[in-house]
Amino acid sequence: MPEITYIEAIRQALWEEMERDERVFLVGEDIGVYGGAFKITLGFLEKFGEDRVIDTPIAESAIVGSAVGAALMGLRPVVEMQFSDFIACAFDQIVNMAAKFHYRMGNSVPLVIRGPSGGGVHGGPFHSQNPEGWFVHVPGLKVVAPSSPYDAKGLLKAAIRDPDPVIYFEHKYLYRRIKGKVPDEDFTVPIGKAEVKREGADLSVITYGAMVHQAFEAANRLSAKGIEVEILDLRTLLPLDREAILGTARKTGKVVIVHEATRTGGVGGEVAAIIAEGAFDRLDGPILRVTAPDTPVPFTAPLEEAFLPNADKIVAAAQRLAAY
Amino acid sequence: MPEITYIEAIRQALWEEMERDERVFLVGEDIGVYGGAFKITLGFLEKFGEDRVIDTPIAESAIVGSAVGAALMGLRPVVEMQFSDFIACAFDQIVNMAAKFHYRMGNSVPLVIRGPSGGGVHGGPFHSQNPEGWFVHVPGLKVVAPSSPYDAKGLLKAAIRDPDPVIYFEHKYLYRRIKGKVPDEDFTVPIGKAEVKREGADLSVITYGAMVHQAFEAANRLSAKGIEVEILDLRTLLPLDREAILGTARKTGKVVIVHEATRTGGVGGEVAAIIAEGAFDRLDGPILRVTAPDTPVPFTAPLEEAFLPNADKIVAAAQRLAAY
Amino acid sequence: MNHSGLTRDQLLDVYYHLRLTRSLEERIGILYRQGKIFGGVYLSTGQEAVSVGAAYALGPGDIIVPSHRDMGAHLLRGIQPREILAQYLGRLGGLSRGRDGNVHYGDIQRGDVAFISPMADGIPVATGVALALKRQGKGRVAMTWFGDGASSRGDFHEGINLAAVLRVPVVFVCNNNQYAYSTPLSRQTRVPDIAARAGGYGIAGTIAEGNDVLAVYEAAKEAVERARRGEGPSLIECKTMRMRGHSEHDDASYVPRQLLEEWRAKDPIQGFEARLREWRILDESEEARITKRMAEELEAAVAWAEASPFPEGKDVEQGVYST
Amino acid sequence: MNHSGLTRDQLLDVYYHLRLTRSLEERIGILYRQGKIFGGVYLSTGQEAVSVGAAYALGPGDIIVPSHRDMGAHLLRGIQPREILAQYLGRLGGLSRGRDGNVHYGDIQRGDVAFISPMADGIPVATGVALALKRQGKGRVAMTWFGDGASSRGDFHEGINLAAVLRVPVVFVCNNNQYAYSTPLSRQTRVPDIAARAGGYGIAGTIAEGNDVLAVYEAAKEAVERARRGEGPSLIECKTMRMRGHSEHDDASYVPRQLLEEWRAKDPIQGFEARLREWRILDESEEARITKRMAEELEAAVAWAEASPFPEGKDVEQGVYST
Ligand SMILES: Cc1ncc(C[n+]2csc(CCOP(=O)(O)OP(=O)(O)O)c2C)c(N)n1
Ligand SMILES: Cc1ncc(C[n+]2csc(CCOP(=O)(O)OP(=O)(O)O)c2C)c(N)n1
Ligand SMILES: [Mg+2]
Ligand SMILES: [Mg+2]
Repeated sequence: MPEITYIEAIRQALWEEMERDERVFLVGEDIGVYGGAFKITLGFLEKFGEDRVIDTPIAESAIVGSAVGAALMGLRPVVEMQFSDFIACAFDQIVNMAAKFHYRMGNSVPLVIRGPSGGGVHGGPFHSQNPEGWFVHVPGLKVVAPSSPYDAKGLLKAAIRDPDPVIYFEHKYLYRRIKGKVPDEDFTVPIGKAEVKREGADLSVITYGAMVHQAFEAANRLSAKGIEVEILDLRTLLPLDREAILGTARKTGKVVIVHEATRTGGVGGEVAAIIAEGAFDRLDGPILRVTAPDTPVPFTAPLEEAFLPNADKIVAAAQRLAAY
Repeated sequence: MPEITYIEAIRQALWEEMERDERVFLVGEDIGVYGGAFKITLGFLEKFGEDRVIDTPIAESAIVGSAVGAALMGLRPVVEMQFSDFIACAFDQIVNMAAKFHYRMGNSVPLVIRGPSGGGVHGGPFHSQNPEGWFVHVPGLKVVAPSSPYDAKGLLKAAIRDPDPVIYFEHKYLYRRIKGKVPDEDFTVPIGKAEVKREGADLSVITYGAMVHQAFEAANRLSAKGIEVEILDLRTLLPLDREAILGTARKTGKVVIVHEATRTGGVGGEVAAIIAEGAFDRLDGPILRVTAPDTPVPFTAPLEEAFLPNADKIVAAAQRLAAY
Repeated sequence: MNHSGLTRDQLLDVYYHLRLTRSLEERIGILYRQGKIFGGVYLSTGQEAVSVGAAYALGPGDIIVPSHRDMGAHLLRGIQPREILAQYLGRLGGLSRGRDGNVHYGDIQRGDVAFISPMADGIPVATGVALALKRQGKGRVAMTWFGDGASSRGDFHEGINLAAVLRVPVVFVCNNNQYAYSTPLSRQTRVPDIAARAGGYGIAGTIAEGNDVLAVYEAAKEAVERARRGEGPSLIECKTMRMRGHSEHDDASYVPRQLLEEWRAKDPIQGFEARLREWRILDESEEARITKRMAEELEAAVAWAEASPFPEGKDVEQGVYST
Repeated sequence: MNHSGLTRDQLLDVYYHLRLTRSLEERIGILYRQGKIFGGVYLSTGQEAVSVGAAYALGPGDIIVPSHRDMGAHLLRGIQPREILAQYLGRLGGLSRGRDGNVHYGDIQRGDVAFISPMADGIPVATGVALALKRQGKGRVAMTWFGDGASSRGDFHEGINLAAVLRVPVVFVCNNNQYAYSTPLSRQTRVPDIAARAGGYGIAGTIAEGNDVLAVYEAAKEAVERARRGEGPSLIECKTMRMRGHSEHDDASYVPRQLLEEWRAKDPIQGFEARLREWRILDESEEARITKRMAEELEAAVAWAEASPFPEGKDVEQGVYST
């Protein structure tokens, strides 16, 4: 199996799905001639033409709204947000138009909205956000956030084939920093299924996205200290994989939830609530969260470093919990 | 102390704050000549004039954006969303412009955004939402949701006097359905402080807004069965009153969280996480949530009834938990 | 005989749909006052020609994205009065099966995209529908309606500009009924004509007498043909007047009575009726026949809708997702 | 001597700010290539006159809401080069004390509202600033800038329409530099002139030669005076060209070289310089003096900024709220 980067996995998923299904088309800012701010769609315009790789004005709300219209007509739009931060500009069309349509009228809206999210690249308050928490609170949407090239490719293909609106958050810090084995043949990663990425008996770290890698580093360090960490990569944030969450919580009895998004109102709260309700009898300690603090994402290196959760912070929390 | 309705309490708070501080002004759709969709500001235009009661075009994003501009210049805008559902149209200005300004630049944005939220009035998917969950995940905002005329008045006054952006969700079901004693003299209810609205030793119901009243009904019924329920009314959802939440959880050891908003990603998850982290050692049972299911708010009576949490559902959860 | 390119039967069909819209809405108003309908009731009384006239310019493969005062367009798409009544009554027979209320309906199968409340949200959606139609290359077009109030929202701007840039086949119809809830046009915008914005997008813009159903039809026909020819979007502004309250709970006391009187004299149905009589297309017996037919149909529709069951509470969680 | 109503000293002041903008930006570009600055670096090279010319029309009590290519306007408000450099370098001496980066700065105390990334978000904010200024009744005005790309966003439409309806004293300045990132104007809108939209809002609209600083100044002056007289907002479109990549990482290979050549010949600084020489306001020694003064100032500013400390990680949670 070839080793490819996370960003290449995303590119391949888009390319292959466009080849497989001519209903699939891309729409967004600077994705055609320029190939996208991160060059993911470079060469797509030449291959698939103007009808299927659509450069738009700066108009996030209309981009999403028009994608809903096209999706209702049977096409399969994949919207690129140049940065996930700008998804705020399309919020109304996403939560009121796209998310509620099927419940109201019974019609599918097969729409994907994808874009780079996350910090660690000195992007500052408007090019670093992790907006997934808002969308997890929107019935009718699905939300995914892959951590590996394999998942990135498999989840994007699954998202494009899914009949419902899927928000796909790719972590820009991972784009070119991680590589992983990805099979040549077609595959998907099912939406709604978490994956145990590392087995361990002592403590569970439940996380997703870029933080999976910090969790691995923490697990290695903790292993040296005799603490075996199980890492559950949620992969899909809506719908959450209750069974997998409860499974690992019941197995280890100790849970640290980790996400890069800010703490209050984040996905971590939901995960904690699921566990505190469904696995209470098997818990051997408090449920801890390691997250960014409740601030905008700061720009300068020392502040951003302090802001971002990392292996150190996970190790510290895990040691506290292990000792409980 | 006179007994007044919840809606009258809101009206009084606005009126008195406008009399007290001429920097305060109102801006929104149909609030002037018409007095607002719910007639809260009827008579304000005549009293305070066109400069301070500003009817706008249908442009939620510009209404909020311009309110931020005015706030930065030292005025104290109070924005009315005709229905809180339409706050989605102003999402970007709220989360990117208003919420982050102080952290970035050190300038206060004394802005209030208020509007009717909540179901129970056959408003359907677009006139019944409880959007608070989204904003609780936005550092830089404050979010309040009063349950009584007293809190409605006191919190609105506090919000208007607060130097930071406050989102004030008033529950339209309560507008004319509840009355309560409200002093004649000036008072505020501090933002960030929950209140124990009923003492009880056996079990805590942590809730806010319209659900406080369902919790009371449930508590009365449970009391007859020998279960004494403590009701903690959060009142402020951001920042949450950690101390009060942990206090009641530690006291009773059993917690049911109740909110009308849909379950996944709602405020209840955050409250559960705070308890599961900070009061784990004092818990005598799982943390339960009674919320709306993860669907848009349905229109027709039988569906909306099934959708809304109520005293029956709270009683059922409380009995299950009490028996744990 | 040929008026605006329409045959006698077509003219009578237009007339029938104007009448049906008004009667059905009146019936809904009665049900509301009887306490059988809850929530908003937004009627198009006195401005029916905007919806009927424009939608009449469409062919069977075209797609509409109506707003909240477009019952006429829905009816022309084949939506049945009984379905609309069941929608208002919250029954399973309604187009949203009780999930959504009143004007929030449509049916994709019949080329009718359901309305949602946030004003102007349908505009970008129509642009996207048109994008899909353009790709099919069959000359199909999209048409969407919105109010003068909606024209102030960002989605109006973004959606029309995007349509213009992509040159997709869509017709934007502004129902300028001079009020948005209590807000008069002068407080919505400094320009008297919403059509004046077309120039700023590089698309065709026209103003039509909104209470003259054939004028609306002609303007729409031209725009539809332009779209079919691949010449992109158009904006049609139809001048009319909202003759009732914003919703049925609203007495609209903020509207000058004289303005209403002026416009009452321009009632689109009476006006068209007079012309049909003049052209000897309609006589008293024909009119009586239509009135009778409609009354019977509506009674049957109400009975059907009232007999339609409510959804069951236990099903509340179904249908959020496709699977 | 009097050109565009400006004195000799004022003309030299305009020239100085054009030069300072370019030099400071060049210095920032160097620091970026030296790896000392991270993230986006959006320069206004070749279009400095839009920001400088328009801002020069303002008085001390006026308020600006600049966009990301408006260093000239910031400098005219009294923002110091060293503060801007420290901002880019993420130091405590920067205007956001390291919290935000690069172009995301301002200072309310000096009448300069900090920019945020989402394009066009500043437009409604400027409307609100103007609303507050109008209430003061002292004839103060607000001015805001935005790009051709930003003009496609809903907030452009909502913000300008709201300003028009409320008739507040604000000047909207469009920097039409023909590209939005890689997107050419023809893909942003079907109209060649953004100013064409003014008519759709019932406000004054003008087109100015964006590379002629006095032309921009004159157009802005007229709009500012109109605003001061209580005659409401204006839209000024300044035709210019983005001469570098969108950000410094971008080689802008999608821009036709010839287009760049054409515009290079219209460089706003060279052009103004030539006129000042012609008018005998600037001679070689004066120019050398300015060059030298600027170089010294900038070196001192860089040294100051590099000496400014970084914020400490432990303070990351401070300052989210006012109290
Ligand atoms: C974004 C948004 N804001 C506010 C409302 C509340 N509202 C419903 S209809 C209406 C007035 C609409 O006026 P117009 O667009 O002129 O349509 P009309 O009712 O006159 O046909 C308002 C303010 C809404 N539906 N959507
Ligand atoms: C709402 C939004 N979408 C996308 C972006 C990403 N982006 C940053 S600048 C830019 C182009 C802006 O073009 P224009 O407004 O013409 O300004 P210019 O850079 O040419 O001065 C884009 C797409 C953004 N900042 N905001
Ligand atoms: Mg109207
Ligand atoms: Mg540009």
